[in-house]
Amino acid sequence: MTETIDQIFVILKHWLVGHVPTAVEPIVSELLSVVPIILLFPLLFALITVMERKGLGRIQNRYGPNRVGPCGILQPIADGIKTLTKENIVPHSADKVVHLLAPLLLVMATFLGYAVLPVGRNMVAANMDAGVLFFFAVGSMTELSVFMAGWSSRNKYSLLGAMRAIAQMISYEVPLILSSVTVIMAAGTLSTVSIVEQQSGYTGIFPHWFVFTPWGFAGFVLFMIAATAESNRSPFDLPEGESELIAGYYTEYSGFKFALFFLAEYLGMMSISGMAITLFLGGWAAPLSFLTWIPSYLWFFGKLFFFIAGFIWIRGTLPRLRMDQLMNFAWKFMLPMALINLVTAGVWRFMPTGILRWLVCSAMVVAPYVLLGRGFMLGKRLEKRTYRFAD
Amino acid sequence: MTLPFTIIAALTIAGAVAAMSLRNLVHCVLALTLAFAGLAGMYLLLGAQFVGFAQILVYIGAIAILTVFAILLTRGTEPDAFLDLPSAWVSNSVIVAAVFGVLVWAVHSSPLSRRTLPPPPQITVRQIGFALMDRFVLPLEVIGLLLTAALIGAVILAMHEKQAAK
Amino acid sequence: MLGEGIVRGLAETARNFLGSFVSKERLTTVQFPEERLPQAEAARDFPFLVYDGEDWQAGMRCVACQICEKECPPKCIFIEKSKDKKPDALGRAQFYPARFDIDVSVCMSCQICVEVCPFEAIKMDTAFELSTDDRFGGLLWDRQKLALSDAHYHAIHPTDAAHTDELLAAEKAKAEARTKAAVAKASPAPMPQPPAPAAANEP
Amino acid sequence: MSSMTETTSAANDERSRKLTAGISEGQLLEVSMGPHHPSTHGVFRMDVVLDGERVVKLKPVVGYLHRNHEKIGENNSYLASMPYTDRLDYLCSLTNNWAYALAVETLAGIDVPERAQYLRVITAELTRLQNHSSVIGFLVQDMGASGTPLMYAFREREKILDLFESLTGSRMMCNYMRFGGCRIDLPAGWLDRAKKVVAGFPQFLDEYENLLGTNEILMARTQGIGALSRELAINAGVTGPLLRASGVNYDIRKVDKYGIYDRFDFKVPLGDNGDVYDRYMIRILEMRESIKILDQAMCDIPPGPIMDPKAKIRGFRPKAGEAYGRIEAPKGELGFYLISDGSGNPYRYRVRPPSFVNLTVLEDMCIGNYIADTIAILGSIDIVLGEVDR
Amino acid sequence: MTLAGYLIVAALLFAVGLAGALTRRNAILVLIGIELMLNAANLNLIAFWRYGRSPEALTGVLFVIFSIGVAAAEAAVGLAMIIAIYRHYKTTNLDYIDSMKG
Repeated sequence: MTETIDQIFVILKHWLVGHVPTAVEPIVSELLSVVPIILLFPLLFALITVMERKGLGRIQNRYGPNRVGPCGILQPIADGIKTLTKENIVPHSADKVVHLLAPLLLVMATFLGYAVLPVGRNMVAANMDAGVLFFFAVGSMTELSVFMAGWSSRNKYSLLGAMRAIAQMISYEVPLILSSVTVIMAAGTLSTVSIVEQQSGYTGIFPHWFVFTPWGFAGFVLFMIAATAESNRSPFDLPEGESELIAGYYTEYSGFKFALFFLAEYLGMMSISGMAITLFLGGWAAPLSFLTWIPSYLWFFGKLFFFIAGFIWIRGTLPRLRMDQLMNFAWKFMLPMALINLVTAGVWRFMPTGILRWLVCSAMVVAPYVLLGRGFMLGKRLEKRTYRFAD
Repeated sequence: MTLPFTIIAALTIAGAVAAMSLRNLVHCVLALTLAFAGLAGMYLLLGAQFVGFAQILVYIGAIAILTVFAILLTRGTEPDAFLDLPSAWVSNSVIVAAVFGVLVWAVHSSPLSRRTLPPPPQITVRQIGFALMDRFVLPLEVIGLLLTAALIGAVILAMHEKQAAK
Repeated sequence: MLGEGIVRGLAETARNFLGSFVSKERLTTVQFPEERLPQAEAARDFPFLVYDGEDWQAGMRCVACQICEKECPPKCIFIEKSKDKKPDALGRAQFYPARFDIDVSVCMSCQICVEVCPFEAIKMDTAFELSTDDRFGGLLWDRQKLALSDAHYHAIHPTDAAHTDELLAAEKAKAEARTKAAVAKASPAPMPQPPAPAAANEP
Repeated sequence: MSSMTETTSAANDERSRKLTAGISEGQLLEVSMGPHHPSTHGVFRMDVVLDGERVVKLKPVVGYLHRNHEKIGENNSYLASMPYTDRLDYLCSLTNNWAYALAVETLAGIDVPERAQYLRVITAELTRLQNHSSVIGFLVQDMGASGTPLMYAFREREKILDLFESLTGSRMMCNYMRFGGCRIDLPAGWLDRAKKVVAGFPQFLDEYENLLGTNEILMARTQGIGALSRELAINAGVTGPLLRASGVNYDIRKVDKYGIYDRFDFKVPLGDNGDVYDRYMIRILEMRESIKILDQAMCDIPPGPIMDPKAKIRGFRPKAGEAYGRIEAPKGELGFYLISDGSGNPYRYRVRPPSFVNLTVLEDMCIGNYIADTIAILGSIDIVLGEVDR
Repeated sequence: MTLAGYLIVAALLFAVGLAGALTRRNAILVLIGIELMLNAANLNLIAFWRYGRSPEALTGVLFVIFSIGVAAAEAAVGLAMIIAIYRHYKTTNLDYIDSMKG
């Protein structure tokens, strides 16, 4: 029974595919994998926007939207109608074609990433042998659409925002990929499905997630920091830094195209969270062995919501970095840490199991963190100051 | 198998031609990415998944972006003039036509070119990895060295001449 | 250690997040159209003209002295003095405003008209939802629209109104005493000039 | 503009020239930030020339909100200018009232009764609390903190505004002070409510410091940014928290001891670096000192009249002469200079707005910094365009 | 699908790249043309690998991987040079950058 509920969508798909003529079977099968993704994640996006606004509201001691529908849950529909009915303004001197293509390409590229995310047991749109590589490859395509958006608007703020976005995305792609390489090293595969399968075992009641190793934890933290930067979320939201660049690369977009950028941002956030879950948090695997009766896809989406909540929490707390600090952080802190972590993963792989392995690897991660962090603070002479008082 | 190939081939060629003939440099690069994407599609058609993704990652994710950066840094967005000497036009066309002719002739005259698609080989990324670490480890190291050298060289070349700060 | 301050900040926002569900201190939002805060007694929005009794025209305290018109900082009061006189609350013959308009869109609610009025005739109202779709006429209030009863004044500013009543009663008593004295002296007519309080120097 | 600002302007032009030397014209990006820009705090424009992200030239352009404040003051009676002062720095109408009342009182030689003095101190220090809290909120908001610190600041500010409303009838345009005292006395229970609000304020400050005080990002964004040297601060006539963050011990509450400030025990916090972080912290520390003053004032406030009986509401005509009244407004030295020719209107009415004078050093602080720093520096100056443009 | 199809596409790409590299005057476009020619060669390599006798040896694939690596290095250095040249000459037009008389 548990098995059936867990596999219900897979069974449903096979049943549906069995009813169509053999000639169109592969196409129908593909469609049945793709359409749910295209329907489900925008729905999730709608849910997340209201969740974010309410969450931020609560963090800021406000209610957040609470007028449309019960508890404001229908707010996204109101927002959607608003953006859809708004006038589509294209600047006179804009490069019209590129201006139009940019948001479409961006959304397309972010959707592509979902193809390799296993959202449940046997639930992946494309089980590719080089899944992780595919994910990062399509992820890198978003940079180009961001550039297209910024450049085609013929607006200085847009261009500055696009340049910032690209510089930031390229810089943080390095630690992002390097920190996921540790997992690839440990798993010995690039396929997302096998990576999750390797983490689905249990010792006692505890799962074999990669995050529960020193290198895995460090890699996870690095990955999440880089992921925040990749998805342009606070505190790395410089490309759209409202107080500096109005709205960055999408300053000149309005109406539905603006909504597409919004959609792409959240889709990107979700897909990269999904990748983090896949790589470090055991994908659809249950966190404790006696909880495996809960369907795998629920675990995946539960973890996804957990991540989104984290993103919202961080956004509600931190101020934004500055461009040069962002770059310094990427190249002088994240990159060395990711490289050290890579070595740590190697050491972990070749040391015998035991407490010594834990100690050595933890020290290998923590010591550079403390040293680099201190150097970072001292180098900038950042400190809490004391003040004198005059009568 | 022919329809996807035709579409992708058409897109690739169209992208390449546009990249070489449009006046606005940024448009050229955008068209170029289309050609690169088409090529990646061809690699996928040919069963070279890893290379296809690497092509997207490196060419679209890095080289195209690098090129637009260079264009913006050199203020090259204003339309670029074609070579306007008629003699050069003629000589260039002749060269290109000759090269193309020779290539097509070679392709057509070879019996190899009429070979049909063999059954797809079972290639995994794992095998590529083993090959890289085993038989091709020396080229890999050389490439690593080359990339490092290129990285440093590019930084030094593009650095401000007066002060090192960005 | 790097990240310490960030973690502390995260803890603080988490505390506020949870606190907003339990503590009214943290979640101070008042959901306006349904919930309304009681207005402070001192609240002031736009001026109105006080009248005594039932009939707004008969009971209007304003004698069209035009001090407020002169003192109004944004000059949003327009007064036209009447040609004839009519008896006021004390029974004395007074001018009355033939026209008394306030352009509420210009008024800045400073209350100076109230302070300078020697007759306690103009006071501040507390009504604030005044939007109108008439751009020009809608916020130009004439004397009929401006006239509100003394009872209304008592309802919105009880303390102030009581104080005003005291002042007026004192004045009335003084006036009556003077009338009596005048009657006793059998002088022809009461003083037409009202006994202006304290410092009613001419402007 | 005075000659002093012109010389610093020339020096800034020289710095701009140095920074742009060797960079071709096409490499520079000229951005007009404002007048409608999310973080210029109103309609303020900065003509910024950027080399990449670095500001190489910056010219502030003011005047979009100019509304003839001084000329209106000269054509209105003395009293009629009082509500207009509310609209100068619309965050701190009570201190504006006080400065103007002080000037007129000096001009006409009016005394202020004891209780009114205490009322003025209490309302002014409450104003300082709400101004500083919202300023640090805006500052961090400008640095991208998506509203949280600002909302906390507003939560506290709201409580103070409620107090203002129940006292003066208006939340922001208080129009409370009169020549020779205050308009109305405290309503029943007001003092207890105020005591409660003030007692809760340190908790908010602690919360704020927990939230951001040791935040690495905030420190990285503010420490060493926009440092204003002691000399330049003095030469440019900068006042207020800006000046004290640069280490100059100059607080008019201490220097002039106007009102009854000599009766209270409080200290003046001083910074050593004069950067954005110092200005941020100085404001927090000043709030703590203000709380001390408030505690003392609300304890000691005596009963009594709130208006000088000699003061006239109608037909106020001070004798011919001139007077300058200045106070330590939350933003710096706010002064009103009045010349009377004996008539009902001032002959000359002049405002010395702290934000405007403090804004003159913007260019000095921004050149050579990043564009994101410009926003932080502008936020740390604490300008209100109603006061800058008048 | 025969091998010839891929080879013809590669030849076309090569010709287009060559034409561009010869005709265009902007240094960046010349670089793009060269990239295109390199890609044509890559396509050839992959096609030959796929239609070859022993695809298990992976020679073609690895060749292309190395070639992509080299192309990345080439693009980085080339563009850096173009930027440096632009900074010196204030142009990227090759007609004006001929002080070496090459």
